Amino acid sequence: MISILEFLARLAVWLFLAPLLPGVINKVKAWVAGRRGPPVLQLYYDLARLWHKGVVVSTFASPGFIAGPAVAWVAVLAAALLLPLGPLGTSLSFRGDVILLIYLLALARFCTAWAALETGSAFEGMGAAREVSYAVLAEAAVITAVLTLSMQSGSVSLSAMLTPSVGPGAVLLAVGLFAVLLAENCRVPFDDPNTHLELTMIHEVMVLDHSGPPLAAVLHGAAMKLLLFSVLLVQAVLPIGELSVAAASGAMIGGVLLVTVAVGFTESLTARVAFRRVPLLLTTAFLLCVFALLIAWKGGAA
Amino acid sequence: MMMDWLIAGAVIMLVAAALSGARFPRVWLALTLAGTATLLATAFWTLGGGAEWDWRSSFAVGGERIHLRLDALSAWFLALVAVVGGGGAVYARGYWPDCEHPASAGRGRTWWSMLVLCMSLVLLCANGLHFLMAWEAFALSAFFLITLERERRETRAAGWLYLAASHAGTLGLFAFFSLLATKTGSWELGPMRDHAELAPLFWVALFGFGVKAGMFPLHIWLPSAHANAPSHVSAIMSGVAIKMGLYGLVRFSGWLPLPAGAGWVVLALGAVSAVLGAAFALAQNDLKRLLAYCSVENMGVILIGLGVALLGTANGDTAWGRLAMAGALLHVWNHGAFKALLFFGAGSVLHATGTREMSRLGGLWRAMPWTASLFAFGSAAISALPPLNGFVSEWLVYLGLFDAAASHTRVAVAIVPATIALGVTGALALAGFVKASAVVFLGAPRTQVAVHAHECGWWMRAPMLALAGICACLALAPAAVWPFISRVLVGWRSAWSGGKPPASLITLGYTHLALAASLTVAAIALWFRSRTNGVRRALTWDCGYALPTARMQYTGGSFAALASGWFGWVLRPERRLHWPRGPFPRQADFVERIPETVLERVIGPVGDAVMVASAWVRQRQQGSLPDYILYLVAALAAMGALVLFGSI
Amino acid sequence: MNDWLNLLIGLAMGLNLVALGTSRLPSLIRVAALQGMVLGIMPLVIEHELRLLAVAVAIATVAIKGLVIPALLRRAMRTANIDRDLHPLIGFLPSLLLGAAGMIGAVVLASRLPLLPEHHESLLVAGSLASVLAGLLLLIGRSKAISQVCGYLILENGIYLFGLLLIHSVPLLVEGGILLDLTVAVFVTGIIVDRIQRAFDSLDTRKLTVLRE
Amino acid sequence: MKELLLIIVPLVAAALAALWPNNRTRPWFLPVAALMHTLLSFGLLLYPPEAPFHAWFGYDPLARAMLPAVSLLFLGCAAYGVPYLQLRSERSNRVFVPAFLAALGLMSAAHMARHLGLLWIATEAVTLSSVPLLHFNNTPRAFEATWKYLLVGGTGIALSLLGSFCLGYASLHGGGTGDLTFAGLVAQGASLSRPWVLIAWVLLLVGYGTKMGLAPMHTWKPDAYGEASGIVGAMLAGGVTTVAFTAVLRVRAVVEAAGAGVVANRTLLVIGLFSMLVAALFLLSARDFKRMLAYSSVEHMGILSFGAALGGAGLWAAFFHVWNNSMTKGALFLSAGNIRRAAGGRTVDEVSGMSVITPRSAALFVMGLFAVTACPPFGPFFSELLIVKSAFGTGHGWAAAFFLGCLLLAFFGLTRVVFAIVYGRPRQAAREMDPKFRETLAVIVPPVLLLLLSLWLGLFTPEVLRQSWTAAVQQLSPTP
Repeated sequence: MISILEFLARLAVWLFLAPLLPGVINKVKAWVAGRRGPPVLQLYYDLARLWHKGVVVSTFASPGFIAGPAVAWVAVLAAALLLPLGPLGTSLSFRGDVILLIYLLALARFCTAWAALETGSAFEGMGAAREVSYAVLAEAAVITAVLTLSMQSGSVSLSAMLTPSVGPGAVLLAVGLFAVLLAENCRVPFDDPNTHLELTMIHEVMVLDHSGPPLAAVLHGAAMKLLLFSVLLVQAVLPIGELSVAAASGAMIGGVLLVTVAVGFTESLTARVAFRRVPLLLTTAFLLCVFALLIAWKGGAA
Repeated sequence: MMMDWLIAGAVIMLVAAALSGARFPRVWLALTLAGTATLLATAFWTLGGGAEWDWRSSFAVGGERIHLRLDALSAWFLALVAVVGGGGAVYARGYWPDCEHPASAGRGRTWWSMLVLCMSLVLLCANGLHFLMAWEAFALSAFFLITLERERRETRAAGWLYLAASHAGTLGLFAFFSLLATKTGSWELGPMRDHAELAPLFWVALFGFGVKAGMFPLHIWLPSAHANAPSHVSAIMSGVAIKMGLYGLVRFSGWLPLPAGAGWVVLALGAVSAVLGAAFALAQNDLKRLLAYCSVENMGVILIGLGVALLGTANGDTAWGRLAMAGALLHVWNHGAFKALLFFGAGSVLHATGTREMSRLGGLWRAMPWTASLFAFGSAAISALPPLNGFVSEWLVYLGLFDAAASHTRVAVAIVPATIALGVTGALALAGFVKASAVVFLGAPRTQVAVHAHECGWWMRAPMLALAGICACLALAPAAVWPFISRVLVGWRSAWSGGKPPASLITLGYTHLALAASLTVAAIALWFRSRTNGVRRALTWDCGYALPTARMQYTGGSFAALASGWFGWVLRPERRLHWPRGPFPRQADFVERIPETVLERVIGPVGDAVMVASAWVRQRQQGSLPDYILYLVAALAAMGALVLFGSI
Repeated sequence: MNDWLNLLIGLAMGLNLVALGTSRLPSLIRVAALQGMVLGIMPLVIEHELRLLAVAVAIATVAIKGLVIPALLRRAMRTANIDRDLHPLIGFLPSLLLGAAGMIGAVVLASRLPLLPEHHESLLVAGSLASVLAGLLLLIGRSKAISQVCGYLILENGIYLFGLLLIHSVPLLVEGGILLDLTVAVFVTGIIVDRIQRAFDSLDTRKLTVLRE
Repeated sequence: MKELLLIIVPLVAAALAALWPNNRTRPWFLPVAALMHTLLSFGLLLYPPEAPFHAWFGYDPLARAMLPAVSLLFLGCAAYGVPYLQLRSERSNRVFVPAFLAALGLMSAAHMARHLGLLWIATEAVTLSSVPLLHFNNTPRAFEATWKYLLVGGTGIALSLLGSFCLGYASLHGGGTGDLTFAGLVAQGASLSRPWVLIAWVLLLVGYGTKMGLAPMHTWKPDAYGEASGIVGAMLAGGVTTVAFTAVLRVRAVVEAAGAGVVANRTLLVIGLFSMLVAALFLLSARDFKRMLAYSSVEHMGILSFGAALGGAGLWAAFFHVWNNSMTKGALFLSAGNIRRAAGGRTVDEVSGMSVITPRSAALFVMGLFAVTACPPFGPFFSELLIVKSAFGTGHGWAAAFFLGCLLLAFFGLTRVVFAIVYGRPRQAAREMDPKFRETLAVIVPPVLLLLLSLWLGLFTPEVLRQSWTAAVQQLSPTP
């Protein structure tokens, strides 16, 4: 009973807090640009509106066009639920759940790309191609980061392995994971969520033809993914394991906000790089994780 | 006793099937199915804890008494042979019927039963001589199956390449088995871990079996053979036949003492095969070639598991080695199932449209919904996406890798790169299969053939459904097969007493169940929500472009261009591009060809060198009698010199 | 009697050189025939008591090598109306020098080989080796089928010479061998001649190269 | 003296055939005589007669291990010969049939000859008797082939005569009394004068090697096999070569007894591997499928001498391989003959798609191909595997690797040519060629039987054969 309630609470946290982050980011960007900008809760309004809108489906599209976003959304949610929330821990934890998390995100990617290709639009094909291709490099970085964590902790389950080491390793890991976060969530400098030049977009261009509830699922899923990565990043580098519950939760929330603000600042201070330089950035992130790994390895050996 | 009868029955039925194949399709089908079913029964009897079956003939064949044995390891592969063998037989009835292939259908049936029989015998033989016989017979029947459509030049070329490569491997096995026989003094096979001097033989076996297993530098025969063979043949070749090479490796790495570097080398080969196989697969434009290269990739995954296991045994039978081995074994089944499924799917596409060229297809889901959904299912499974079976086996391998890395021993030097390679492979495979299924089945039909496609019949659909069902079972109840796996593990390394399935595996099973359920629910829910809100069909918006044509869609080539560009150093794509010129450009075209790098850049030159030598020798024999007498004198002199310096 | 023998052998060796040196087919044929006859009478020189078979063999040799084969070859030569081997594969001077070198080598080798006492001062081994070499040289160096036949004949003469070493101990082997060898010679010649009769072909071996790789 | 019948029967048959007036019925002499010969040789195989120590002819273990194979092959060829010669009724076979039969008798003589000189005489006689066979077609090509066969082979034969003389002289010099039976020579053993023995060995190896067709003395082979008809080719490849191999083995025994066995083995090993390499290189770019068979035969001669060089188990495997080689080569040559008849052409440029025109012969040809390239379950697989095994066993690891490499190259070449001829689209021209030819049972059954024999030999080698080979090995190298 308790467990069920706790599970529902956890679900609620993920479902309802996630859309906050894009709002915060946009606020920060607006503030830097000296505008008032949209309200923080803007995404909530959009989602609500979309949920009641009708759907326009391409004549080429198969039922997969609707199923794709749904599956992707569930996949991200499931991945999120695997992630422990600092002191609250996690409701489901087993050896190797971290691999399941990574591959759930892959499932989400598969479905988004699939849905994008349903329409036969050249633009969306382009977006899908970029998404899956850059994921190859991002995947390497993520695996390395996870390998680092598991080497530090000697464990393969998220609840145990998020015990960061203080020192240069943590810093390297933090920077690397932050880069991965930007890439995976299609933020500047990898992608520009609110450009209007389709040729230069990755994620946004994939969902061009979505509308109504499916689009809502896509947007909400993206928000959850962002939250997921920031939570992961925070727990990977902040040693909040040994703090008291209250302090820990505080640190968590603070950390997540910090990450969000950082994203906002990056977006407003840097420009999107040319596509041919994206691999370079991702490789850099990968190398950062590799160095972190080496440090962790030495640490473990010593 | 019962086992004797069962296996004898299976063999007799398959032989009878081979004999009846030419004339009586129905009888053949019945016999083949009965035979494979019997084999399956024996396999599961053994896997389910039945005593190891061991039988010696009273008579001798080729100077040796026949010695058959069925232990858990053989049974594990035998089950795969039986399943795909039976399924393919059913599929062939719809895919390669007499009415469409009067010349070759009967031949195809005969050799099919022969192939299944010989592969089973390879798994059963416990005598080097008979193992070799069964091995070569299996290779030959595979050759005749590949060249069923021998009128086509490229089919003949592919068949010859396969035969040549496989014979090279077989000669390697000649050396392997005769060395074994000379060192142990008999052709009998069995555990011989105590003969330390046998360790170097592992390298010979690695070559001999590696050719068949299609691991990376030795995979040259695989793509063209799989692409040009009839699809049910490609299915059994890729799903089962290459596993025979793997069986040899597993079998003899279990029986022989191992050289120091074995684990490292196998791990490295596995990593290379996995990454490059996936990269090549992504770059292909021919649907079946793509699937073929993906087999290289999956063999790589399995070899990674095997390599980790070998490292584990070298470091005192560690638990992580065991996990990785379990993953590898499970992946053997998984890959067998979904690769066969995918080739069947590709076959029905080929059957419906007559082309394997992906850039000529597209939008097939409307014409062939069954095939489309089954192919999509297979693609998701082979991309190791949860909650499907491909993920379970890769997950086990990952666990092994992570634990090994966490063990902080020096093996981590090899483990860490392998882990990263496996991750990259996963992402590449995903890209490849998004490309394959989307370009073929989604969007708008690119050519007329794609427009006029038709769904395949039940003969072809049923086996696909069965295989998909097997995948689903393996995905949702992985813990159920653990007892089998643990028996195989004990057979491979007696130190590894099987024991219970790891708790996390059971949890993963439940998670998969929950996940599958919620995925379905969510999809349906969203569908209904959209229905209630009202669904309007409209042209793809496509940024407001008014007249989209099918030719404007993203092609497979352009889809893969970005990622395969990073592997240009090994893919070496050959591009021919005519830019559109002038104010009213006439024609502009772009042709891209992905060469078989190893074959064309490595084997080719060597072959040319040999042919130069051959031409030189031919030049020496131009029919002039005096020259011939001169050679006689030269031989006299040479032999004289040899004797002179020999006798001193 | 050994010096008689050696005289004849020396003559045969000289004939080898002549054969190697000459470009005219008639003289080549004549040389081969002469050598054959010289060798044919040798057994009679060696033998202490004249056995019937030995005499028969000697007569056969002389008859066939000295008369039959040369006659056949001459007829063939006339029908094909060639009388020179103008374009030898190995020039006449080189082959002459090679032959001489071979002869010296043969003598040296013969002197180093272990021989039975009664053969010590006989030239048999040296002569046979020299003739074998000369024959091979002709076979390799000449372009006309007829001259190659002559080369083959000289090769046989060399072997025959060696056989004389054994004629006391194993007469049957030697004589049988010699006779059969003669038949080969006859065969070779016969085929050539038959061919030439029918095709009026000069049988330049450079033309006999249809069968090739 | 029953064994002398093996020589007499065919020769008498030859004489009768020469006198026989009727051109159409004369070919029947072949199967009849062959059948008698086969029965006789197998009877003697089962109930071996005593071979007296100094007998000049004797059905000794070596003959017993080899001769039945030859007579089986001859039986096959003879059975095929009847329809073949009736097909070629435009040419008189008054010479062909007697010569063919005489060849059989002389081959038996050569196999059974236990005397140095007699062996040489028999071998030479075989050569001569096969000349008319080669010349049967009486075309300029046939003439050229015959001429080369005669002159190259003749030179080789002359050299081996010289070698025999040298061996004889070696025995004289060692105080021999002129007893040139092999038994006597072996008994003389170490007292033979070593230099002369070595010279004799070189001359005899090259001489008889020329008849075997070891490279580089193989040059007559492709011409002869290419021009001869199928049965003659089969006979040359499976019979005459065997005779020469027997001769080499007999001489080798003497050399070994004289204490130069190691040297002899080294030369055999080198020339065997060299032959395999050369043959493989030729096969790689072969275009004419009858010449291809010749090179394959060169390769197998190389295999034989490689096996013989290994001694012991290798020699045993070589005997095994002699049988397999005879059977498979027979099947290949006869089916190739059918294809040649039906297709009219002989190179891959002229012939293709024979699986459509002559399905049975084509299937046979392919099966024969796999048999001859050591694919199980045919006999050669077992013998070659045993040779490899004994090579590894005697520490010739690298030689074995080289051996396998040559096998691989040869496999490439053979498969390339055969598939090009059998598969693919049939040339239109080939359809009209030689309407006289039909794939009757008479031309299919003999090769099928030979192939089945090779299969049976491999799978269920009869005990009597095994122990006959063991006995032959014992005879040749009594010191184990």
